Amino acid sequence: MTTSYQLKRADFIFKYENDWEKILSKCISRTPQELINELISSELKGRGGAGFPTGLKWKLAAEVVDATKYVICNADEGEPGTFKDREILSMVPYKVLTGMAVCGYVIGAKEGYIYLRGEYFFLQPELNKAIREFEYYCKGINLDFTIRIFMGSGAYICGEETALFESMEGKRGEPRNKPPFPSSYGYMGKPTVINNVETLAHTYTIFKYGAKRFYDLGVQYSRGSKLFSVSGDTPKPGIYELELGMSLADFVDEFGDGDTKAVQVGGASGFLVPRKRFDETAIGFQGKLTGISLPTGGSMMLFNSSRSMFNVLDNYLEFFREESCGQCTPCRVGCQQLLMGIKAVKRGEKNAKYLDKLLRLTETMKLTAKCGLGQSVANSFSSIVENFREEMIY
Amino acid sequence: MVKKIKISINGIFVEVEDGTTILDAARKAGVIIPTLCFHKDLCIAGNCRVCVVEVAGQKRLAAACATPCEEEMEIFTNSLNVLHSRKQIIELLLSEHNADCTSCFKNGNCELQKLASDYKILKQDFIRLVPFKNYTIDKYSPSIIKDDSKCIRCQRCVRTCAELQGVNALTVAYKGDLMKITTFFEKPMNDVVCSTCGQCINHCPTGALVERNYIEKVWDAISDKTKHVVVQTAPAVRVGLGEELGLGQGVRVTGKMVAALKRLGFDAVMDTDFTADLTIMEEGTELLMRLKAVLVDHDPAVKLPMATSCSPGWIKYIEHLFPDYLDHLSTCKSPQQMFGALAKTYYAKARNLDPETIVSVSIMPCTAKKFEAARPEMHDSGYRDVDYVLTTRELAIMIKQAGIDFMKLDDMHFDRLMGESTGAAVIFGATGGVMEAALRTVYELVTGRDVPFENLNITPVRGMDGVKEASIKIENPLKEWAFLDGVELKCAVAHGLVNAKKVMDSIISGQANYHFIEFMACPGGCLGGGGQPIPTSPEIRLKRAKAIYAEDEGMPLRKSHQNPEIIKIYKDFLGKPLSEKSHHLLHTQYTARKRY
Amino acid sequence: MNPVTDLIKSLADQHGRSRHNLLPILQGVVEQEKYLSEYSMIEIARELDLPASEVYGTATFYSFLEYKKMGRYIIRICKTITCSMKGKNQVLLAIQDMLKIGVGETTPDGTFSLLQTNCLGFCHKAPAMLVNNEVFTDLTPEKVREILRMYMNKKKEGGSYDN
Amino acid sequence: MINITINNKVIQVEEGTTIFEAAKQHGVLIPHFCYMENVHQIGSCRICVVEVEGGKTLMASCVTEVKEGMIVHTNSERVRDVRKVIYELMLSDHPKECLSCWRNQNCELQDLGNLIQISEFRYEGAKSKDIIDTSSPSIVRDSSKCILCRRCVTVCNDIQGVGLMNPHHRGFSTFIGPSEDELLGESVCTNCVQCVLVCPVGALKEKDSTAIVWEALYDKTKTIVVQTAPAVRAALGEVFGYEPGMLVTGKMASALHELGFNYVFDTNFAADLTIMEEGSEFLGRVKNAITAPGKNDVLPMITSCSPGWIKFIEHRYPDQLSNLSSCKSPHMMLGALTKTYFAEKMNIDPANIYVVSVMPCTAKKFEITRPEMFNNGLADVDAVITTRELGRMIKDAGIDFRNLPDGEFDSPLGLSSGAADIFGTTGGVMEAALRTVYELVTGRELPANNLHITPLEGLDRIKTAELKIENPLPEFSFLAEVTVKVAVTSGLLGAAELLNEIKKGTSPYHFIEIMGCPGGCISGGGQPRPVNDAIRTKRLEAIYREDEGKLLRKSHENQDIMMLYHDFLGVPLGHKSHELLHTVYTRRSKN
Repeated sequence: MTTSYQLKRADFIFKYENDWEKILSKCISRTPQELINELISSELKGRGGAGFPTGLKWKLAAEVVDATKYVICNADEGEPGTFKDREILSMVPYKVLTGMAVCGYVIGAKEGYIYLRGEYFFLQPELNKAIREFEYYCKGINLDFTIRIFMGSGAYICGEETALFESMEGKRGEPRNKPPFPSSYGYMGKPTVINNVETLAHTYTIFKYGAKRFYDLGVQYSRGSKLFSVSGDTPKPGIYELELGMSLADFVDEFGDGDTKAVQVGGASGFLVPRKRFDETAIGFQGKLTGISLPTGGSMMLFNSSRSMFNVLDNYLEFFREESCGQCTPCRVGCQQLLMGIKAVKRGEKNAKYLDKLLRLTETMKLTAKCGLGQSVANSFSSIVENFREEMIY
Repeated sequence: MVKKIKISINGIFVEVEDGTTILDAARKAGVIIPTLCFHKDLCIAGNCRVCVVEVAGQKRLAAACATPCEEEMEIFTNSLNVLHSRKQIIELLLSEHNADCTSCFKNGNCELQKLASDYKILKQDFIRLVPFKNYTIDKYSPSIIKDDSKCIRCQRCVRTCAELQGVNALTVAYKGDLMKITTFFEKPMNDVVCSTCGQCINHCPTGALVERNYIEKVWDAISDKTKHVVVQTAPAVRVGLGEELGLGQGVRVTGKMVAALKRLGFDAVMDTDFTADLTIMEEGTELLMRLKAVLVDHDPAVKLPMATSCSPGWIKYIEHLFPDYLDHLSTCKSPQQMFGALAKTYYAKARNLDPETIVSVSIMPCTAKKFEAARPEMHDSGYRDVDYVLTTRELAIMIKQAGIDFMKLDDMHFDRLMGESTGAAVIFGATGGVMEAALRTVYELVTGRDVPFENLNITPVRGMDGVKEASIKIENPLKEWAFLDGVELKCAVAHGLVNAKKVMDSIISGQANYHFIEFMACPGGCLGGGGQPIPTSPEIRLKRAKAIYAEDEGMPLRKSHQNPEIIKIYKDFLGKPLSEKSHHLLHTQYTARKRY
Repeated sequence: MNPVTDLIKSLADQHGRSRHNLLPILQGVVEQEKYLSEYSMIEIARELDLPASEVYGTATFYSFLEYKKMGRYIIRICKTITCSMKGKNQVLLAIQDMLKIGVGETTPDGTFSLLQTNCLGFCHKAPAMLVNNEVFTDLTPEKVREILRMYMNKKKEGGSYDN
Repeated sequence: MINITINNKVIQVEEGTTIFEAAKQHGVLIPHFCYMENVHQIGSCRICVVEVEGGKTLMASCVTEVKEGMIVHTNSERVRDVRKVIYELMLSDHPKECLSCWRNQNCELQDLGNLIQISEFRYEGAKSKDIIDTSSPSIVRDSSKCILCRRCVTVCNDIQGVGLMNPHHRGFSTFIGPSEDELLGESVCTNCVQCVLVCPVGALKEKDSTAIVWEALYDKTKTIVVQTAPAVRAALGEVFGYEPGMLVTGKMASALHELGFNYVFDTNFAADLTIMEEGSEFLGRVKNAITAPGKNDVLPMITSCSPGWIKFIEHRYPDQLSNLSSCKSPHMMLGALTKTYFAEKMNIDPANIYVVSVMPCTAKKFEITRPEMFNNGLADVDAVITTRELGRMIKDAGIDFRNLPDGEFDSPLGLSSGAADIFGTTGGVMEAALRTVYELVTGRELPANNLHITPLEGLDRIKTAELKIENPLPEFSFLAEVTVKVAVTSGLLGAAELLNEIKKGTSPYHFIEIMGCPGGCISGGGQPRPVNDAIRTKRLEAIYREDEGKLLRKSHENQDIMMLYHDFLGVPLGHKSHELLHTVYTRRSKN
């Protein structure tokens, strides 16, 4: 099965398709159960980074009895190094809209929202046009489904699903306690399905070409293709659709500049992989691949040997310190301590052993933080400090 | 029938109702989980993360206060992971906390201090964040001091201000490292909608919110031989003070308190209860006048329902949020201010003292009284009516400072002239008490008979329900009150400003047609006031209320108009209720304020 | 009547007066006024029957909702690592040099405000910046000077307060 | 009687009373700091100053005696101002890190802050050098927190007679401790840690052992055994807010089980065993002295249960070591038995057994590190935690102590008699020994009211008793008409007195019990703070209550002890006993 580790390009997301009306009509002629089964058998997992099975998510929301439900498309793409959603929404918006409408049909929701980050304000006019056209068609086929854009205002944490609901409800975007989960208690306390832009776009592919076609791509536990936002020290930055399960070594061969020292997979909240581990690292969701398998929202930042990993970490931690919502202790204070801690070590005010104390702190943050932000600070911190300890020290 | 589920906590099996949080289940099983942001009075936040526990099969730890139990859950409150994480979280909290305990007002009664001492965080490795931040200490309010360097962002104050009081003076602002608890545009507490009720102080686990204390000022006055220092004590103080001095909750210490005040060196120790009785006389008469004006004269300028005005937190609240409804307020000053005005007139004259030399101190369960005493209207005696207001907590500190062995004190009585009171005055300290006291007197004035409740206990207005209603039908009144025959006097009682808002909203929307409403700013009335001992909880407030009613039942006189000193003051000084002198000294007016 | 009051009224009419309409209204005010003044927050609070402190608390959470007076053109330059790697600092220096202001400041004539922001989502075309809602990518010191000159001219020609 | 006026109140007190005591008797509390009950006062902290009318300066109330007609104000403006300044000056040289101090919430300096209420520091003065000495297995000394009240000096010199803690240098450079370069771990310190009990702040503290115990508890490969000393049950409750003198034996056993200890044994079992061994040893020595003088007959024999005392005699009276009983202290005996008798019985590899002792004592932390206390390369006891540390562990674990049901100790090392309980107090070992020895010798019960030898009870420094033996059993006929003279002391100053007598050859006694801490184990260095005579008395009463409440009151009646001798040890002083239960002592330098 070594072949599946190789880099394989795919072309589904951005493929020009002018048949969305047909796909939508076809979908709503099937029963919701059929559609859910189709999704489940495709093994599509959320493309925002966490990798929750999409079919299951729809199923859970469909099972809850409530007259009002919501479908939300999470376009608060704030992870540093990620820019695929912007491209999807500007190139193939109707795929996303179709995905939302089908989801609405499946779970019984009549309202959909696209939570668009404030930085993408300029997408609004085009997207609104697409929505108007789309809603017009829905009305035509008697599908009661409306979509509205909700603009964010510059807060990374609002990408966290419950924080996003809070934000839409006009409050501070602070994550809620879980449980209850969105499938039973989401936006306005109603059952809600919230999916990433890319995930919704993939559902279009699945509903059009069938689950089999999607399932055949990728490897076990990580099926299908995925968009990767490639940036940093690379001769060809941009967005690429690749099959999941590739090894990082192959990826670097293709996109590296020949001097790649490390790759940050998954943005600031992801992991840093040093050169010596490229071979044993595969890109996909946690599963039984040999070596390490890393989930990702699609951000791939490459660093060559001229880059100081201290600066990278410093930049990430500064980002987290600012973007933490500030409500829970481990994240609010922890991020400040990590940032000040590595600076103190770098300046020689604290000795290198202090890094171990900080590593222990990230462990605590991972265990106890209220939401994914605080929990994932540990990822980049520990992977960078463990692999480039010498660069952190005075 | 609520479903029962079985869980195990540290290997102990317990059965709990579906929906119970892990924290409650653990308490049931005799397992203590430490908490900080959790408070019984408030909604669940789950943000301090001190209460994290391990649930078998879950990767991450769960916040016990916010996680409901599920069938067959296996919970460990004490695993290595939990212990390590909890310790580190406390360490993190300490790193952003200004830990100058020895100069902190909350020293010895601080939840963070206790947590740190229980978990013995002996090494502070983390970088201290306090010196790197520009913390502000807001000292502008006459009632409350807010010190951000001691704040641990548990948001208990914010939830108190919004949920219990509906004031929303405090809010969470900014995010990340800048996140802080502040007011609208970071204005001083004195410039915003804050009612100065002090409930935030009662709920703050640390010393970030404390009352502005006037202990030194009072000591100076006592030491000054040229001054005659008069002190008055509010009804609720006598059922709270004991808690600060090591006695149990709900223990009455009236006699010991008086003895302690004398030992402290006050020249006269008198009772706010006296003016509480006086309030009933004035306010009761005012109510009857208003009823007459509305029912007989149809005077559109006179408004009903009439609202009580004893609670300065409530006064400031209505001035901010319902400035158009100020004419519903009784014009009576609060008992404290009546006392202050009389101390420098009636008392000075009777004792042949120069009012200039009198320093009037009051001991209150309340922080809003500090604000009230500083209002410009409160100078009717020609001087500032009340010079210093101390909370129950401050009095306890003074007693400790003076080295008084409180337990060994013999009971003493208040001094004459303004020290006599009735049971009706005592119950001013509990929610519903003013209403009950007023009805006891008004009913008797109108009908000549006792109020028709067993043992004078008007039970419908007692208890801890947020809004209570009662009505009394007046039958066979005395001749001069004939117009009230058959009138059903409708009353309501609200405590906690969020309940006050509910009642106000129902008045504005026209749903309610009460005649008389008692409003108290703090949950439970004065006994749960912002100046009372910390901690507070529904159970503690209930115990204090019980003590208040027990004090009432033990009094020989239980109706305000029976108080011999009240009869004397009307005879010697005031004339009759609502006389010109009364109007000058005992009544006031109100100011509309801004809404933020 | 204050024009902001009218604006807030019409925004409230358009979006609704529930709590969940707060964000669009705040955004609407910021789009027009560039920032939320004390006055506008009080007006919004009154219009939506919310406590003013809550409006303040919510607004300060979002970095695009400014609560200090801002210039007509708000420059937000991306400070994420990829942009830093591609010469963001030189670009920033060029802007500071040209406008004679530091980060977080506004030019005395109230034309430009300079801010840094987190990832704009243009890492493949780093460095990137936003001027109000317009994106500029692949910046160099020369290019950014040109862009600023364009805005300066625009101001001279137009002078009105539309974007 | 003398008449004085305090705060405008005329009172009568005895001549010679200090102002402080006079005020206290009449319900006026004066804040104080260096003051210690029942010892001479030094008046160094000046917090207790009061104003005496006619006096130019304020006077320290703890050292000023009352005079006829004195008019005292304890709370005048001057007093309050001065008090505040003194307090601030104290703080100016104190690290204000309350929340990371082990004495947080149990600190007299902190309490004083609560009383005095300062809101800002006006004096940010120089800071003393901070010396942190962690060399001792029992004590950590942190000079940065020391406020020079000299309570530890008083206790180390005047009560314990060790004379290690002393002031050095002068002026601002003054510091308290052993001399400049001397480390506590290498000094004559007996590890009795009475100094920690009196230290008002966090300058002296016990060495923490909870961390290693937690680690062991989480190690699933180990069988964790815990044992608790008699005095712990009479004081542990204080940590959880009970009044002093509350017995919490059952709750303590439950709490230990909940903490995750696999077996909860009782040091009292080994106390009974000690009586068997020590009693036999005593009878042997007396027999030799009477029948075959000159051979192994060193009298008086002195008890060896208190490791603080042992270290003291090793340093100070190395020539008298042969007077010591060769018995190990009870918890070492139990440790040794756990890793042999119990291991065999349960078929557990002794290397996988981890023994923790809960002791009222910090000297035990030193004792377990002595090389003699290892058997086959395994320590008899692996860790010692104090009563305070156990309290903290229970709090850490979130156990609701007050609502625990009563639990039981585990077999086979958990049963004990009342004689073992009274080991916890001064005079207890002697009483327990006499109960058994007398009965062994005469076949009759000890002729004392309710088995209590009242002259040996109480807090007096040196207590003596005589016991005439009449009609002994035939095998002990050599004891007929012999009057056995015994003495009991607690606190090392009394020990020195008795030892000097022995040294001079004038000691009339046959048997002496010596405990390192005043009052015995009930006020050991590891017990909850504060400790004073009132609290000692309450704990002491609790111990006797426990004794009297038991069916078994004599060590030799303990059937588990009988079983142990039957199954494993053979006879008292047998070969196995000598190997496991007895030890030798080391001569140590005098300073």
